[in-house]
Amino acid sequence: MITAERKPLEELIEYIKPFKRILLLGCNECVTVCAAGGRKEVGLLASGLQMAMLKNGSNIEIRQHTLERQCDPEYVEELVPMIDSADAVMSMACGCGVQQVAMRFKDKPVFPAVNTTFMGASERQGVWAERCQGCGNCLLGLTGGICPIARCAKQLMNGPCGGSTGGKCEISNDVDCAWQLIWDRLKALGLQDRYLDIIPAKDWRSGGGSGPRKIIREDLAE
Amino acid sequence: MQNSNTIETQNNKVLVVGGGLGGIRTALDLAEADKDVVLVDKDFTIGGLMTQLDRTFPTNNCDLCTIAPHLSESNRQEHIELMTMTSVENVAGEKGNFSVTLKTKPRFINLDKCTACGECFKQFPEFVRFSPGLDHRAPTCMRYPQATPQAFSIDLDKCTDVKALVDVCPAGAINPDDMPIIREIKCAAIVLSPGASLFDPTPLDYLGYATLPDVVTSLEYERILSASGPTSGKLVCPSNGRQPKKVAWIQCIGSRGLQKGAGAYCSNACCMFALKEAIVTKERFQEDIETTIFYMDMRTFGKDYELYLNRAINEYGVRFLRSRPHSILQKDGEDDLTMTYTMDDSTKQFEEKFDMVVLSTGFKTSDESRLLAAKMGVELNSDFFPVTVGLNPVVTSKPGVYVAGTFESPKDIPETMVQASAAACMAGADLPKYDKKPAEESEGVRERDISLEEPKVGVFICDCGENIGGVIDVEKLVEHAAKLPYVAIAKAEGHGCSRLSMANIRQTIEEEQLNRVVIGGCSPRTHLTKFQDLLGKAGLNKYLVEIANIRDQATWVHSGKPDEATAKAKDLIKMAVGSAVKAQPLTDQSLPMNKNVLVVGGGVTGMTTALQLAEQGFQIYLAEKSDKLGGLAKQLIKTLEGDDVQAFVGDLITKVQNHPKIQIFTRAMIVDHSGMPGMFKTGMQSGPQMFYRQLEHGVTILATGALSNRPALYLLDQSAAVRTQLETQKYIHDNPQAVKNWENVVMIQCVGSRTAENPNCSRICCQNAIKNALAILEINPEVRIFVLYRDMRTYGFQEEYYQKARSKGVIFVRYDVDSPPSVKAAGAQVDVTYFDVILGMKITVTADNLSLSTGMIADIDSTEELAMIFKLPRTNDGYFLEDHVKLRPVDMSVPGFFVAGTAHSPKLIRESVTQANAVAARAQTMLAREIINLGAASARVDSNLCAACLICVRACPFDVPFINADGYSEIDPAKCHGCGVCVAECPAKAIQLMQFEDDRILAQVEQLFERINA
Amino acid sequence: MKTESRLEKVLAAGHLAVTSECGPPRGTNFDEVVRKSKYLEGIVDAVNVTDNQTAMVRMSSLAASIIIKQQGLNPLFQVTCRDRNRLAMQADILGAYAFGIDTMLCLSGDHTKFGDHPMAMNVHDIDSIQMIQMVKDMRDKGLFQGGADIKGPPKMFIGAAANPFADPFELRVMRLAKKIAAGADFIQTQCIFNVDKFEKWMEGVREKGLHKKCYILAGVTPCKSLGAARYMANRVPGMDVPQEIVDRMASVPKEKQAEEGLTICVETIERLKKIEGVAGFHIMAIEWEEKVEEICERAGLLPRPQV
Amino acid sequence: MEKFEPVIVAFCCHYCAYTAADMAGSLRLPYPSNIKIIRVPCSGKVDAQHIVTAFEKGADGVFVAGCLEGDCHFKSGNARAARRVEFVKKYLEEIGIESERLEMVNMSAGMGHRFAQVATEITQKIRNLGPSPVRTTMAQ
Repeated sequence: MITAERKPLEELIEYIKPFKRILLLGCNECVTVCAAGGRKEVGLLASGLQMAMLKNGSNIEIRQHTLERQCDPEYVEELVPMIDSADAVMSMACGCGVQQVAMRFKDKPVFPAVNTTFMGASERQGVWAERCQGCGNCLLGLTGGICPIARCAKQLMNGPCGGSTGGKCEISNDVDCAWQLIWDRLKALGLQDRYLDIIPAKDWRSGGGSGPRKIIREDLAE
Repeated sequence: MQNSNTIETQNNKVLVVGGGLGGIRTALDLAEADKDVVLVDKDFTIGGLMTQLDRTFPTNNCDLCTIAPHLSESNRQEHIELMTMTSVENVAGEKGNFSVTLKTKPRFINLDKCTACGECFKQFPEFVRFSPGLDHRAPTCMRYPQATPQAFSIDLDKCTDVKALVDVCPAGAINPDDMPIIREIKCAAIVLSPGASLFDPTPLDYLGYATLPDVVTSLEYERILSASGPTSGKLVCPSNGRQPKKVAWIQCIGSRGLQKGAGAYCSNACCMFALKEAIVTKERFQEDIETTIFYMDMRTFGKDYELYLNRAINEYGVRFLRSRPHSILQKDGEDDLTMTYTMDDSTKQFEEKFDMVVLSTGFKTSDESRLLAAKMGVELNSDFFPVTVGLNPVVTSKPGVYVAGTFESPKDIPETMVQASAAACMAGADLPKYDKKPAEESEGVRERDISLEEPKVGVFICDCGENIGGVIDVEKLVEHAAKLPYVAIAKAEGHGCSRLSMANIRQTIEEEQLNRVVIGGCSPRTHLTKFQDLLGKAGLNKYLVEIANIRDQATWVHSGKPDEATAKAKDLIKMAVGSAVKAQPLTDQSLPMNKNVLVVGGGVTGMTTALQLAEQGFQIYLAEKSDKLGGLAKQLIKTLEGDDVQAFVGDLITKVQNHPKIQIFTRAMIVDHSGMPGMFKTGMQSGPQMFYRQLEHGVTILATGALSNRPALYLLDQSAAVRTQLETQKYIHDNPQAVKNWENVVMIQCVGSRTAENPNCSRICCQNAIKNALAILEINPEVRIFVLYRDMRTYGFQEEYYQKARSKGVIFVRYDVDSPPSVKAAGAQVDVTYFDVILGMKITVTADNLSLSTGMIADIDSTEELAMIFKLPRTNDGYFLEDHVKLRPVDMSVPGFFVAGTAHSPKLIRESVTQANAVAARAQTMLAREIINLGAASARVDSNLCAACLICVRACPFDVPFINADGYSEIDPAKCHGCGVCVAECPAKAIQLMQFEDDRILAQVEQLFERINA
Repeated sequence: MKTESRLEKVLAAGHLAVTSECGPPRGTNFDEVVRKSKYLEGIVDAVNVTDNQTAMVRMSSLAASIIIKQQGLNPLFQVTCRDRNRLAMQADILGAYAFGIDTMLCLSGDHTKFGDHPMAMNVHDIDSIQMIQMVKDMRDKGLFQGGADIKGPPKMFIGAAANPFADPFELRVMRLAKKIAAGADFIQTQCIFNVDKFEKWMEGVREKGLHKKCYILAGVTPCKSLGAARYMANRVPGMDVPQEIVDRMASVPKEKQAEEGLTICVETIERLKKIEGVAGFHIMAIEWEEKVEEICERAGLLPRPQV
Repeated sequence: MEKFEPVIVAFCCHYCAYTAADMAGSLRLPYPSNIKIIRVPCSGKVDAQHIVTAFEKGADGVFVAGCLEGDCHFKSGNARAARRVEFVKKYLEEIGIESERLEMVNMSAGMGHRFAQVATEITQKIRNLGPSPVRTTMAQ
């Protein structure tokens, strides 16, 4: 899932200062699941902005709406009837959602209300951790199902650096050493010798190294 | 009610004497099982002793909140006729057909009219009693706010000016001509639970209770801690009002035959009582206070009670002194008290100073209840407690008369509740079978469909006499209310809850075709149901009413400031209207009741329950894991009291096997489970071929028992001379000759119990040791028996057998958990070496027999598997965990599940039998219904909004929500407890809690601030 | 001989090699580099020139290496994966070799978190092992990693780092094997204070015969003060400073601590000499270059052999 | 401007806090009339949105009252409520509303005195803080 966090209120206020009527959008997918931009957060932010703006002496009008999935044009179409009554749009969806809306309504300023952070998994209620960087060429098969690209601070593909201590990464005790995890897994699976193969330098084209990526399924694409 | 002697003819009811917690439980269980009850209590209100407690062990919960629902519940039950200030005059007749003469003292107040407004009490406190009856040292105008009945009583003898008194009542409820009422009722069975009184330490001058104000009884200390007590919860020394720095508890006051006039028995609850008081005290004052408990044996034998003791020691630093206090006195010129005492391991006398000393006074039967027993023809034992028959502690020598609670024997609340239910079961069985009256809904009015109507609100404002009317101008309030949006009509309604007003309101609703109702009055907690019923009768969905609590929240608390009170009352009504407008009709969740019962476990407990319920005509499936019935009891020969267990079990098995309504499955294994309370489906494999079949049943009873523990300690299974108590018993029975030749016998207590691995007490072992010791002495009076113990936990009447064993020369030696005895093989014998605290040296005994009190452990494997299949909670040591330790000791948290016997915790047979009967009674409260009403306050998911994020699944305290096959969160209304946590956490706002929908809550907020924004 | 590197010659001739390091200045001062390098002239076989060490911006290791080369010493050109992608690395290597720099060390590099630009991006286009492979192919196959021919391939004597003290310990020998398989000619280890643990690691190394496949230079560091010892013990990730070393530093008065530090260092070298497979020493006297000579003197590593 | 009287919303759980309020009533314990109670089944039901909306509409103070710690009738609702209150406090600061205007309190059903005391203390505190910035600007 894509995870995100709400931007600080001040930043958001700066965005919308010039406007009177705001359309505040949520998305019922990832940002709902990571409690960053679902219906509930939209409601909270609307109240927050309302009050904060009031303190700045301006009384704005905020309309709330949450789309099923903001990164699909069909859903974005839902906004057509309400878009004209707004001077600006603020979206709590991930970057994709924000852009989708911006692309659809060329004459409307569209602002992000969240910082899209990473592709993560939820460790437990209220805790999400980075697990994938979408490098486009998955190594997990070689690394015991644990990704050194997303989870090693140095993206080392051939083993732990000298900073690995007590299973933790040198950058912080809260971060597990990905390679410790990988090694433990490999041992558990009896695949220790996997480690000896040198993983060659990565071809980053698949990882965005050669510009924006695209997937086309001929059979589906029109 | 006028003062004529009304003669009753029907005998299809049960008389319950005593309105304490036990009596209420008995009455509720019977009533919920559609049986009629007359509940009499000599006091002005029901509730008994528990209403005087501050908090209760082991949960340290506040009792007011736990008991209150029960009380009002008992008031509502149409099956219960409540008679307070009433006592039994005379009893005639036999089981199935008693006639009892009851005498009700005049209250001088008409219960139908009194609204407990308190006017009379304000004017004439000296002779108006509002639920009084507290001990002399803890006077307070109110015993507890939820008193039932909510009414005053008057001591007319003290009254000087009757006229003035009568005039003061706005409701005209005072009736000076009220007379005693003599009434004769017929009933089929009688349950006695008048409770017991507490030992009075006044005569024991060396304790100084009579002379020293800072020496108090544990109940008085409780009152001092209690928020509704005389000091409103401030802990102070009665003498000087200062907060004590050092408090001491002295155990066994009036118990174990220690003092003049003390009972020979152990009072059972005092140890936990003192522990609780010490812990609560520590919780509140931590380092500022020192707590010490002077005791002989800490008797924490109840379920998880040992953990409570360990917490007191390790977490709260309560100090424990195994000692015998000698005297308490106050030296001249000193405020504090000086206690002298001796420790059990030395003869030296110690002195120590305390600010307060609490006497843990035990239970004692009151003269009244002895009198009652005499009237009933119930035989009493030497301690003046009823003699109970065979292995069933609620059955007295008089057929048709049953006992429960502390009247039967000293006990704590959970055991009282269990016995109360058991008594309900026995008494209910004596009732003649009669056709059930038609269910309520048939007489209820058909509900009006308001789905297409604009909200049309009627506001009815009570003046509640002076309570509201005396502070604010109700008419002004009515005017204001009339102007509110959607309000069609607003009226003043005097005493809204009086019969008259209720009729008016109903009429207005019908005439004006109102579709929402707002009551401006008192607390919804006490009155919502009342008005909901009213709406039902008026043809409106009962959830369309809202109450503005303008009495408790405005006039009562702002009486000094009428303007503010008025302004606030206006706001509250505005908020209530706002909420009412958004209210939608709701239907209570209900299911058809399947009346079959699945009993898991074919031991004494399971069989007893099965038999009771089968007798009531329900189909029973009895599933036993092993290939035969009987369980652990098959290995027992006699009880401590000398009952023949084998005969008992054998008889039980025959009865069960021959009962047409009981279907037995042996070698049964539960494999799957689904459905909801009242309509379960459980899959089971049974028989040699493990044949699978699915059973449909409405109730599940867990009586899976426990295992006898067998730790590899002290050469058990290595030396022939070492046996468990269970084996010892059998050995004595089978080889009396061998026993005759024994010279030394040693018994070690707490083997495999109260240890790090198994922290709890096994409860049964101490009396087992005594039982076997006495049996051995019967055969061989010469033998020397050493019992090595940590605490002798012979609670209740067992204490007397303990004393007997001592007097017969059994040597009891205490050992410390850190220096346990050691055992070495010595040929056919064993050498047992222990450290004698008193002699201060190691001693070795060469024993012909070493009996290990190994106690019980949970049948972890079965309980774990069943807990998984049925989704039930367990304790850490693997016993099933009941829903509420105190108030629902045999109900599981999942409705429709009950637990009894040693599957609940270690127990003696009689205790298991009691629980078995209790469960039968609890089960009948469900089985009696045709449908199961689950109420309406449950969370509902809008699948169109749900993002299946799992947050509700993780947030629910009861693991109810799950993501269903369609990929949306689903919440089973039958399982939902209605707390609304999931609603508050749902990031998609996809969940709403019925009755507390967000738009209703927000409407209240918006209404409140309307004025400001306008 | 794979290269012209003096370090390789010394090692090949079976002498105990000595390297030390010289951190480039955090500024443009040419003379500073010269000054520092002078301390090491004739004392060591190669001078490690660090690459933005501990992620603090310094004069580029390439430039500093060139300066040192011009002083007649043999720079050991360090390159980390942190700051450059593979293009930049290969470009620098070509440049270095053009200036006659023929010895290098391939490192992952400390994380930017520890330096003065924590906000900077960590490049890590490739990791240290992949870099070794890359440099080896440049040298032996004469190919850029992209596959194109190099006109005049750089003949680099390839070094790598190893930390016997980091976790998981059992991986440490295997990781070394991996580096050797990738093409490492010599290894410089993390500073050794815990000789027992190092010895344990070397056992593993010998079992796999790795000490025969490449030269292992044992890293040592003189503690300047008790504070320094404590700092390394507690703050530096992957460092293993036993308590007794710290205690020993603490046992002497402040003014004598530096002296004690040197003594410990020399004793360590003496112990390490006895360990089979140790081909030399890498003396890291951070900001204390002037003492390297004394250490070598006392450890009997002088004079340096002529090769 | 006449003397400022704050409006304070009290979300009270049915089993404890609301009962305690009733008890304050039956014991006739006076407390400021500024307190307006909204009954909820459990303090865990109180949504961050409810609290924020109360301030948005003009509340000068809000408190959420649940059972004593460990005594929640729904196991852990009061603990969740406490965490949520902390979360909203931070948000209020962001918005520019003093977080002291929001409190979480615990009490048992028996504690009529405590309810009255809490109500009085909080009201006094809010009086000292003055009207909520939202309300003042709304007034203009």
